[in-house]
Order: sequence, then C-alpha cells, then structure tokens
Amino acid sequence: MNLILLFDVFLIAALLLVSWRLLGASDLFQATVLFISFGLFLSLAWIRLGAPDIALAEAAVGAGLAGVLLFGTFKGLEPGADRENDSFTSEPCRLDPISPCPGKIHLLLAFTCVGSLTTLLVLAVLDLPATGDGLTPMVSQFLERSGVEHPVTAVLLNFRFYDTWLELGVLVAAVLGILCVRNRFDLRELKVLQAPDVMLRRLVMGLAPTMALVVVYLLWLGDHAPGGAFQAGVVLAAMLVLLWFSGHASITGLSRMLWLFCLIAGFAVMLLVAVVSALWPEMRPLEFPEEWSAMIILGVEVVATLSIGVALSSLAILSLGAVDDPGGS
Amino acid sequence: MSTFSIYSLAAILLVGLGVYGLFTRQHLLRKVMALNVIAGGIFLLLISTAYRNQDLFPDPVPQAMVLTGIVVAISATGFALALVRSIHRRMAESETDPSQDSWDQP
Amino acid sequence: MNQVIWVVLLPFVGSVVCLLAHRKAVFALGMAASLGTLIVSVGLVAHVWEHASARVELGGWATPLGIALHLDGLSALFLLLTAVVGVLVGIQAGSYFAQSPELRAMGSRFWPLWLLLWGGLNGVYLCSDVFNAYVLLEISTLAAVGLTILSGSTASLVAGLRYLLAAMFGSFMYLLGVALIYAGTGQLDFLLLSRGVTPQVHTLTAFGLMVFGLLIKSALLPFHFWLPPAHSSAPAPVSAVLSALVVKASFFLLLKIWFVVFESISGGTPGGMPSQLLGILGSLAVFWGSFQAVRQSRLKLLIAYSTVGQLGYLFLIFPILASPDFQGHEALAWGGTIFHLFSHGLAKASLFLAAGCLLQAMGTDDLHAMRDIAGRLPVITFSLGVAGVSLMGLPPSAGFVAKWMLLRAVLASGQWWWAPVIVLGGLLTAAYVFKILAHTFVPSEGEALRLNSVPLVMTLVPLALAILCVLMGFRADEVIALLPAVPHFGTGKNGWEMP
Amino acid sequence: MENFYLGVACFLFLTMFVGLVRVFLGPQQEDRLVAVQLFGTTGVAILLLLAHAFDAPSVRNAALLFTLLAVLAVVAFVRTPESLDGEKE
Repeated sequence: MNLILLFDVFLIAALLLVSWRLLGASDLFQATVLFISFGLFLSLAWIRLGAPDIALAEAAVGAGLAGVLLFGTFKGLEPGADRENDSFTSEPCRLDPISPCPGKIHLLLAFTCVGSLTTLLVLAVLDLPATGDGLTPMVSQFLERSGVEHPVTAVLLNFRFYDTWLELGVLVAAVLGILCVRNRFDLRELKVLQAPDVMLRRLVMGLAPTMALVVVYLLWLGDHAPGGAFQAGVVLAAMLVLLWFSGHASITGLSRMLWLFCLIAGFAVMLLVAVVSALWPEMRPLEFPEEWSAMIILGVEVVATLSIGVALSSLAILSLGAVDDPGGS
Repeated sequence: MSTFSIYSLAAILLVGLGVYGLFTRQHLLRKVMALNVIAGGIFLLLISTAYRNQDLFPDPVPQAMVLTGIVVAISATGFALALVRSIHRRMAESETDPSQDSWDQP
Repeated sequence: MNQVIWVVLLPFVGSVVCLLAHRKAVFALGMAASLGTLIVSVGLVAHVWEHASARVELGGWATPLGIALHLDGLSALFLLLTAVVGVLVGIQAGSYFAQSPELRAMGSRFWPLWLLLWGGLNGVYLCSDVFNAYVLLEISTLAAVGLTILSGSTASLVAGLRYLLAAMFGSFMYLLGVALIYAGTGQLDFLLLSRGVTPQVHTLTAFGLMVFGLLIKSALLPFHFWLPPAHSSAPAPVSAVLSALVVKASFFLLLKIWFVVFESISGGTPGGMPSQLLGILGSLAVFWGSFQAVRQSRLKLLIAYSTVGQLGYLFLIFPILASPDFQGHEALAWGGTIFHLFSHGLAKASLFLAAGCLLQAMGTDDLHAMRDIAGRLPVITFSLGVAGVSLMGLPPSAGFVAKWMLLRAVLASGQWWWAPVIVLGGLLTAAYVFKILAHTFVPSEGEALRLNSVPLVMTLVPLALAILCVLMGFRADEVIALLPAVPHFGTGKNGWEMP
Repeated sequence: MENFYLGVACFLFLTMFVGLVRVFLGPQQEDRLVAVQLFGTTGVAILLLLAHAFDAPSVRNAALLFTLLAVLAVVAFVRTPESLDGEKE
C-alpha cells in the first residue's frame, strides 16, 4: 500500500515538475521535448486511475501527434535555432510584437490572480465528496441494451451519441479552418517529401503494416474492452503522418473529392443516422432499434476511425505545411 | 488522503500552473502549450472523479467526456499552431518586403 | 415534438452537401438549407406560442444517462433571430462572394463553415446538458475562427488566433466548472442539476468558473480584447454573423446557467454581489465600448467597438432580477433584454453589411474618405442611418422599445443607479452614429473618389435588416405579447418542468 | 508479488528523474531528444509492470502504442521540412 502511495507521489511530482519547467524554461526546444514527456506521464496517471481507454488515446495523441505538431511548428518558427541553443535570442513570436515584456507588476498581478484562483480551486476540491458513483449504476443497468459490452464505448456511441457526433464536427471545423489559413482546398499541392535514407525506409516498411494491424485490433477491441474508434483513429492518423514523412504520398495523394469524402464521412454517417431516426415515425431522434444497435455502432465506428485518422493527419500535415502563398491562387 | 484527493489536488495545481503560464508567457507556442497543460489538469480531475467509484467499473461518463475533450483539444491545438506558423511567416516576410501582403480586404 | 432536432440537422446537412458540391451549386444548396431552417424555426416559435415548452430525449435514453433537447420561449426567440439574420446574410453572401474568382473560392469555404456554425448555434439554444454545451461551444468557436480568417489577410490571422486562444481559455474554464459540478453532483442535465445544487464551496466554485468562461466568450468588458480585431477584420457577411449572433450564443448559455442551473444559488442571494458586479461590468462596457467607438476612424472597427458597448446593456438583467423589492416586473426585464438582443442583432448585421458595401465601393473604410457618400450611395447611407437610429434607441425603433422597457424595469426594481447608464449610453451611441453620418454628408473637395459598383442585392439586404428592426418597434405590442412565452425563470411555472 | 512490481516501477521512476536532469540541462537538442526517447522506453516498462500489478491486461495495449509511436517524434524532428511549397527562405 505504501509503495503505491510512493508511486503516486513520484508520478505527481514528475507531472508538476515537467509542466513547471515546460512553461518556465527559457529554451523553447526543451519545452517542446518536455511536452512529449508530459503526455507520457499523463498516460501513466490514466493507467494508475484505471482508465486504459484514455491512456490509449493519450499515448497516441500525446506521444505521437502532439510531438509531430510541436516539433514541426518549432522548426517552422526557429529554422536557424539549431545547436547550442540555451542562449537563444531569435525574434520571439508574439501576438503583439510591440508590446513590452511583462513587467514586475504584470507578473505580480498574474501571480496574485492565479494564486487566489488556485486556492479557491483547492478548497473546492477538498470540499468534493470522497465517494460518489456518478452515473455508473445507470450505465450498468442499461449496458445490455446498448449493443456493446464495454461501458465507455456504450456511453460514447449510444447513450451520448450526440456529443460524439458533434465532436467529429469539431474536427471537421478545425480542418476547414486550417484550409482557410492556407487559402487552398486541395492537399495535392503540398510537396511530397523526398525519399529518405535506407534506414527510415526500412523502418517504415516494417512499422506501417504493424500500425495498420493495430488500428484494426483496437477497433475490434472497442465493443468489449478498452479501445475503439478514437484510439484506432489516432493510430491511423499517426500511420498516415509517418508515411508522409517517409516520402510517400499518404493523404496528400488523394484527390480533392476523395479526401473531402474521407474527412466528412464520420460526421456524415452519424448525421445520416440522425436524419433517418428523425424521419422514422416511432423513434426518438438518434435512437436506433436495439437489435440493430451492435451493427450500427460497429459501422459508425469503422467510418469514424477513417474520418478521425484522415482529419487528424491532415491537421498535422497541413499545420506543418501551413505555408500559404500570398496572392498566388 | 485518498487517491482521489491526491490526484484531484495535483490536477488543480496543473490548472494553476497552466493559467499562470498562459498569462505570463508571451511566446505563442508557449501559450498553446499552457492551454494544453490546463486541459491535462481538467482531464485529470475528471478521471480522478471517475476513480472514486470502483464497485463495478470506474464511472464511464467522465472517461467518455475526457476522450471527447482530448480530440477537441488536439484539433484546436493543431488549428492554433497552423495559425502561429502562418503568422510568423507573414511577419518575417513583411519585414523584408512590406508590400507582400496582397491578401488585404478587397 | 421530434421536429425540434431539425433546426440542428438541416444546417449540418447543408454544410456536408456544400462541402462536397460543385462550386457553382454551393450558393443554391446553402440557401436551400437556410430557408429550410428558417421555416422550421418559425414552426418552433409557433409551437411554443401554442403549447409552451417541449423536451426531447435523444436516443430514447432518459436524462441522467442520455442528453435532452429543451425548447422554451427563450430558445425559440433565439432560433428565430438566428434564422432571420442567417437567411438575409446568406443572400448577401451570395452576391458578395460572386464578384471575383478569389472571392468565389472564399465563398466555397464560407458556406460549409457558416452552416456548421449555424447548426452549432442552434444546438446551443436547444441544449440542456452542461457537457454537451461545451462541445457545441467548441464547434461554434472553431467554425467562427475559421470564418474570421476567411480572407487570409495577416490582420485577420492575428485577430483569429487571438480569438481562438481567448475562446479556448474560456471553454477550458467552463469545462473545469463542468468537471467540478459533475464530481460534486454526478449530474449533467440542466434540469436535474437545478434540483441538485446546494450552496457549497465546490458548487459555488463551479458556478463561478462556468460564468467566468462564458463571460470571456461573450466579451464582457475586461475580456472584450479579442472582439474588435476579430469582428472588424473578417469579410462583411462574417462580421455581421459574428457580431449579431455568435457572442449572443454564449450570453444565452450564461442566462441558462445563471437562471436555470444555479437558480437556487443566484436567486438565493438577492441583490447579491455577483449580480451587482455583472451589472457594473456591463455599465462600464457600455461606456468604454461606446467611447472607443467614438474615437475610431475606421468604420468597421467603430462598429465592432459599438458591439462591445451594446453587449453591456444585456448584463443589466442580472442585478435587476436579483433585486429583493422587485415584484411582478420580471416580464419587463426579460422583455427589455430580449428586445435589445433582437434589435441589436438586426441593426448590427445591417451596419456591418452596409459597411461591407461601402468598403467595396470606396476601397477603404476610412471615415475621412467617406465624403459625399450620402448623395452618391443613398440606399446604403439610409440603411446606416436607420440602423444607427435603432442602436441609439430613438422612437419608433425596436432599440427604443428595448431601452424604454429596460429603463422601466430598472426603476421598478428600485435600482435607479442603472438608469443613467442607459441614458448616457444612448447619448454616446448617438455620438458615434452621428460621426458616421456626418462624414457621409461632407461635400467632396476637388476630385470625387471614384466608386466601384455594388450589386443591387448587396445594398438591399442591409436596408431590409434595418427596416425589420424599425418594424419590430412599430409592432412592439405583438412582440411583447409573445414574451409571456419566455420563461419566468425561478417562479416555478417557468417551462422548465418536465412535460 | 504486487509489491515487487510496484517497487520496480518506483525504481524505474527514479531513473526517469535522473533522465529529467539531462532534459533540463541539455545542452544540445539531441541530448534532450534522446533523454525523452529513453523516457519512452522506461515508460513502456513501467506500463508493463503496472499491467501486472493491477492485473489489467489492457494496459499492455497502451505499452504497445507507445512502442509503435515513439519513433514518430524523432522522425518529425529529423524530417520536418522548413518550407513545404517548394519556396526557399
């Protein structure tokens, strides 16, 4: 028992230390690197707290995609900031280039505000009831009627289907937003990277099929164990990004229509379910008949995986390549 | 101290650190990271809430909320980083050639 | 009452179809979806008028487990405002984005994002679940930021990033509140929460955080910094949507959180500090926003600052309704606020669209360049004037009715100190409206500015919006008669009972 | 047996703290990157130990993902182009 407390203390100390240094360190590259380890420690925390679903997603997002996004942006911002960069002096990237650095008063004010906010939050958290089962009894009561055996999947794709559907809409909105940054609507104009050296090519030749297998595996796990469309989608995204990095066309090879189709498919399929159920006379909106729910959930999951994979990888590739060309469309 | 209270306190401290970083750091990449630290703290609070119930399985509703939240956070982060990079590039261009910006309003 | 869901479904269907459709068909498809949504929204208003509120449990799962949609008078009115402004802005966008190949490309991105935003906004008006509200807020925020940066100019990118960061921070604070409230009560539904919350430290903190997050998103005074650049640097149809609708959605959610979810807390402290504080911030916003608007020399920036000021009036409802010696005038306060919301939405959309026309005609929106515009672009100048009159609150416009009702509500609540805010705010508004109009009447010296042509439709839409705004003032009785359908929150018979 | 697994996990955690020092001190980008990669490996080990300690086999899937995706950050570091539309700075 004491050992587990020790583990908790270590884990929390690591989380706080990493996030403190990540925000405080003068070196931007260090912050980027620390951000990746922040994701790692968070996944350990999810495992410790009995949430392997989240750990899977965090492993893929925190260690995989967030790293790609941050490294990519870092390189874009500081192309020359290689090597001995502890004393890095290049132009800082700010919203208001003219505004002065925060003075002592600003820092003091921020510290007071945040200090009082944190104190209030600590009091609030200490005031929370130490036990509470939330909606667990209801979920376990209706789990049989949901069409899947894994409670988290049941909540995501049946009880709170509406949220999940809207969340795919958020993804679509983000990708469309990035397209506005680029002033383009087509991925094929993005340069395909030059073929890498032999080592990376061999590595990717081994890794990519494994990842594809893992995608299918996670998807299959979803109905009875931790796993499912989100986690599978994120791994798919990681695979597509890796392929792009190793000089393959990946999603940048898709035609505009096909790419848009994959991007919107998850949202559109859930929309289709919503429209059909709204038109069906005896059913509530977003309701599906019990005997079909397993089928519907599986179908939605497969399409959602594809959409999440394509959307997240487009997000990564586009934001690495969010280099617009003013005036030249 | 129960596991729940340890982790929820840690979650709150993460949120505090993140907010402080967001207010005081000027660099845009750092602001985006600070927002992600805040998000991590909130997710940790939700999951430690779910952990309180260990009878059958941990409460799946906060877990579903966090899964949704992670995807929302990574999409917003990707969007923000794309904007950061684009703005940085425009600024660098306009320093060398002020007439570059031909995309002003028609 | 299953047709409620259609106000969310139709815009989303439109969005998907517009994304996949050929560029030439996008406008027609988008307008079809818009008109469909308008028809359904009008039907829902009629339903509330006849039968009171409705509740739909999505997926057939009862509420603690599933998510419910809740339609009441307030939601119906917001749906109607969004649909009216949405359809008119859509018509404007049709000709605005048809003028050059660059704009056409922009238009093919405008429609999917705008319809996605519209669906998100309608979802917010119907939502009855604190976490669902978070997802809906995110979808509207990301779509709104995407629309802000539509033109791709550097100024709009910077404004968009500022907007995104502020909005993300606001959402996270809101989500933190949601996490605390769920940890405390194990509920997410508005109605169930309103029965479950008791004034404890964690519920109070959750309340504070959720309100704080929504205040950032609805740009109340110290948190308004992101609004003027974002609203002024977007293309005209987008500015109209952002100013008239998007900030109001966060305000709508604030109303629900304040008066429904935490009714026992916010109503339990009559005249308490929080509501007075919101009133003070609102008043400061009225003065500061209007003062900044007077100082601007660019038309779109002026109108954007005017939004900051006009939003301030909305926050007076919190202290008015919290007053202990306030009896039987809830309808007056609600009516004034809703009327202000409507009149501001219509007038502001009209102003931004008219400003867009001017920008196109003159090539700049510098006020000093607007010489002799009144004689040469009479329709646009007339729209500016009529919408301005409504903003000022001169009779017979809707703005007048709104401010008159607010004034009466303030006096009835015994809090006379808010009355000068309403009157002085009106005077400051007059100052900037006259500043705009004065510039249009200055005769040009020497060679006149060469004006580009503006399509007729583009000049007529702002006029239609401004005239609607005035007509609402003439028809004040009917609109007020519709207002009892607005819930009297907190009196028990509020439409927030399970049907 | 559970205590043994947890004990080893705690020890591995201590080694990660030592690794953190390398990330903090640098001085070169490669030092920091390699230290974080090392974390990834240690993290996988801790995950596997926890899988035994909590008797939760699904944790192994998380370890699998970490192993698969650890390479992505390095590839991104090495391969991210500084310009993508063929323009040179």
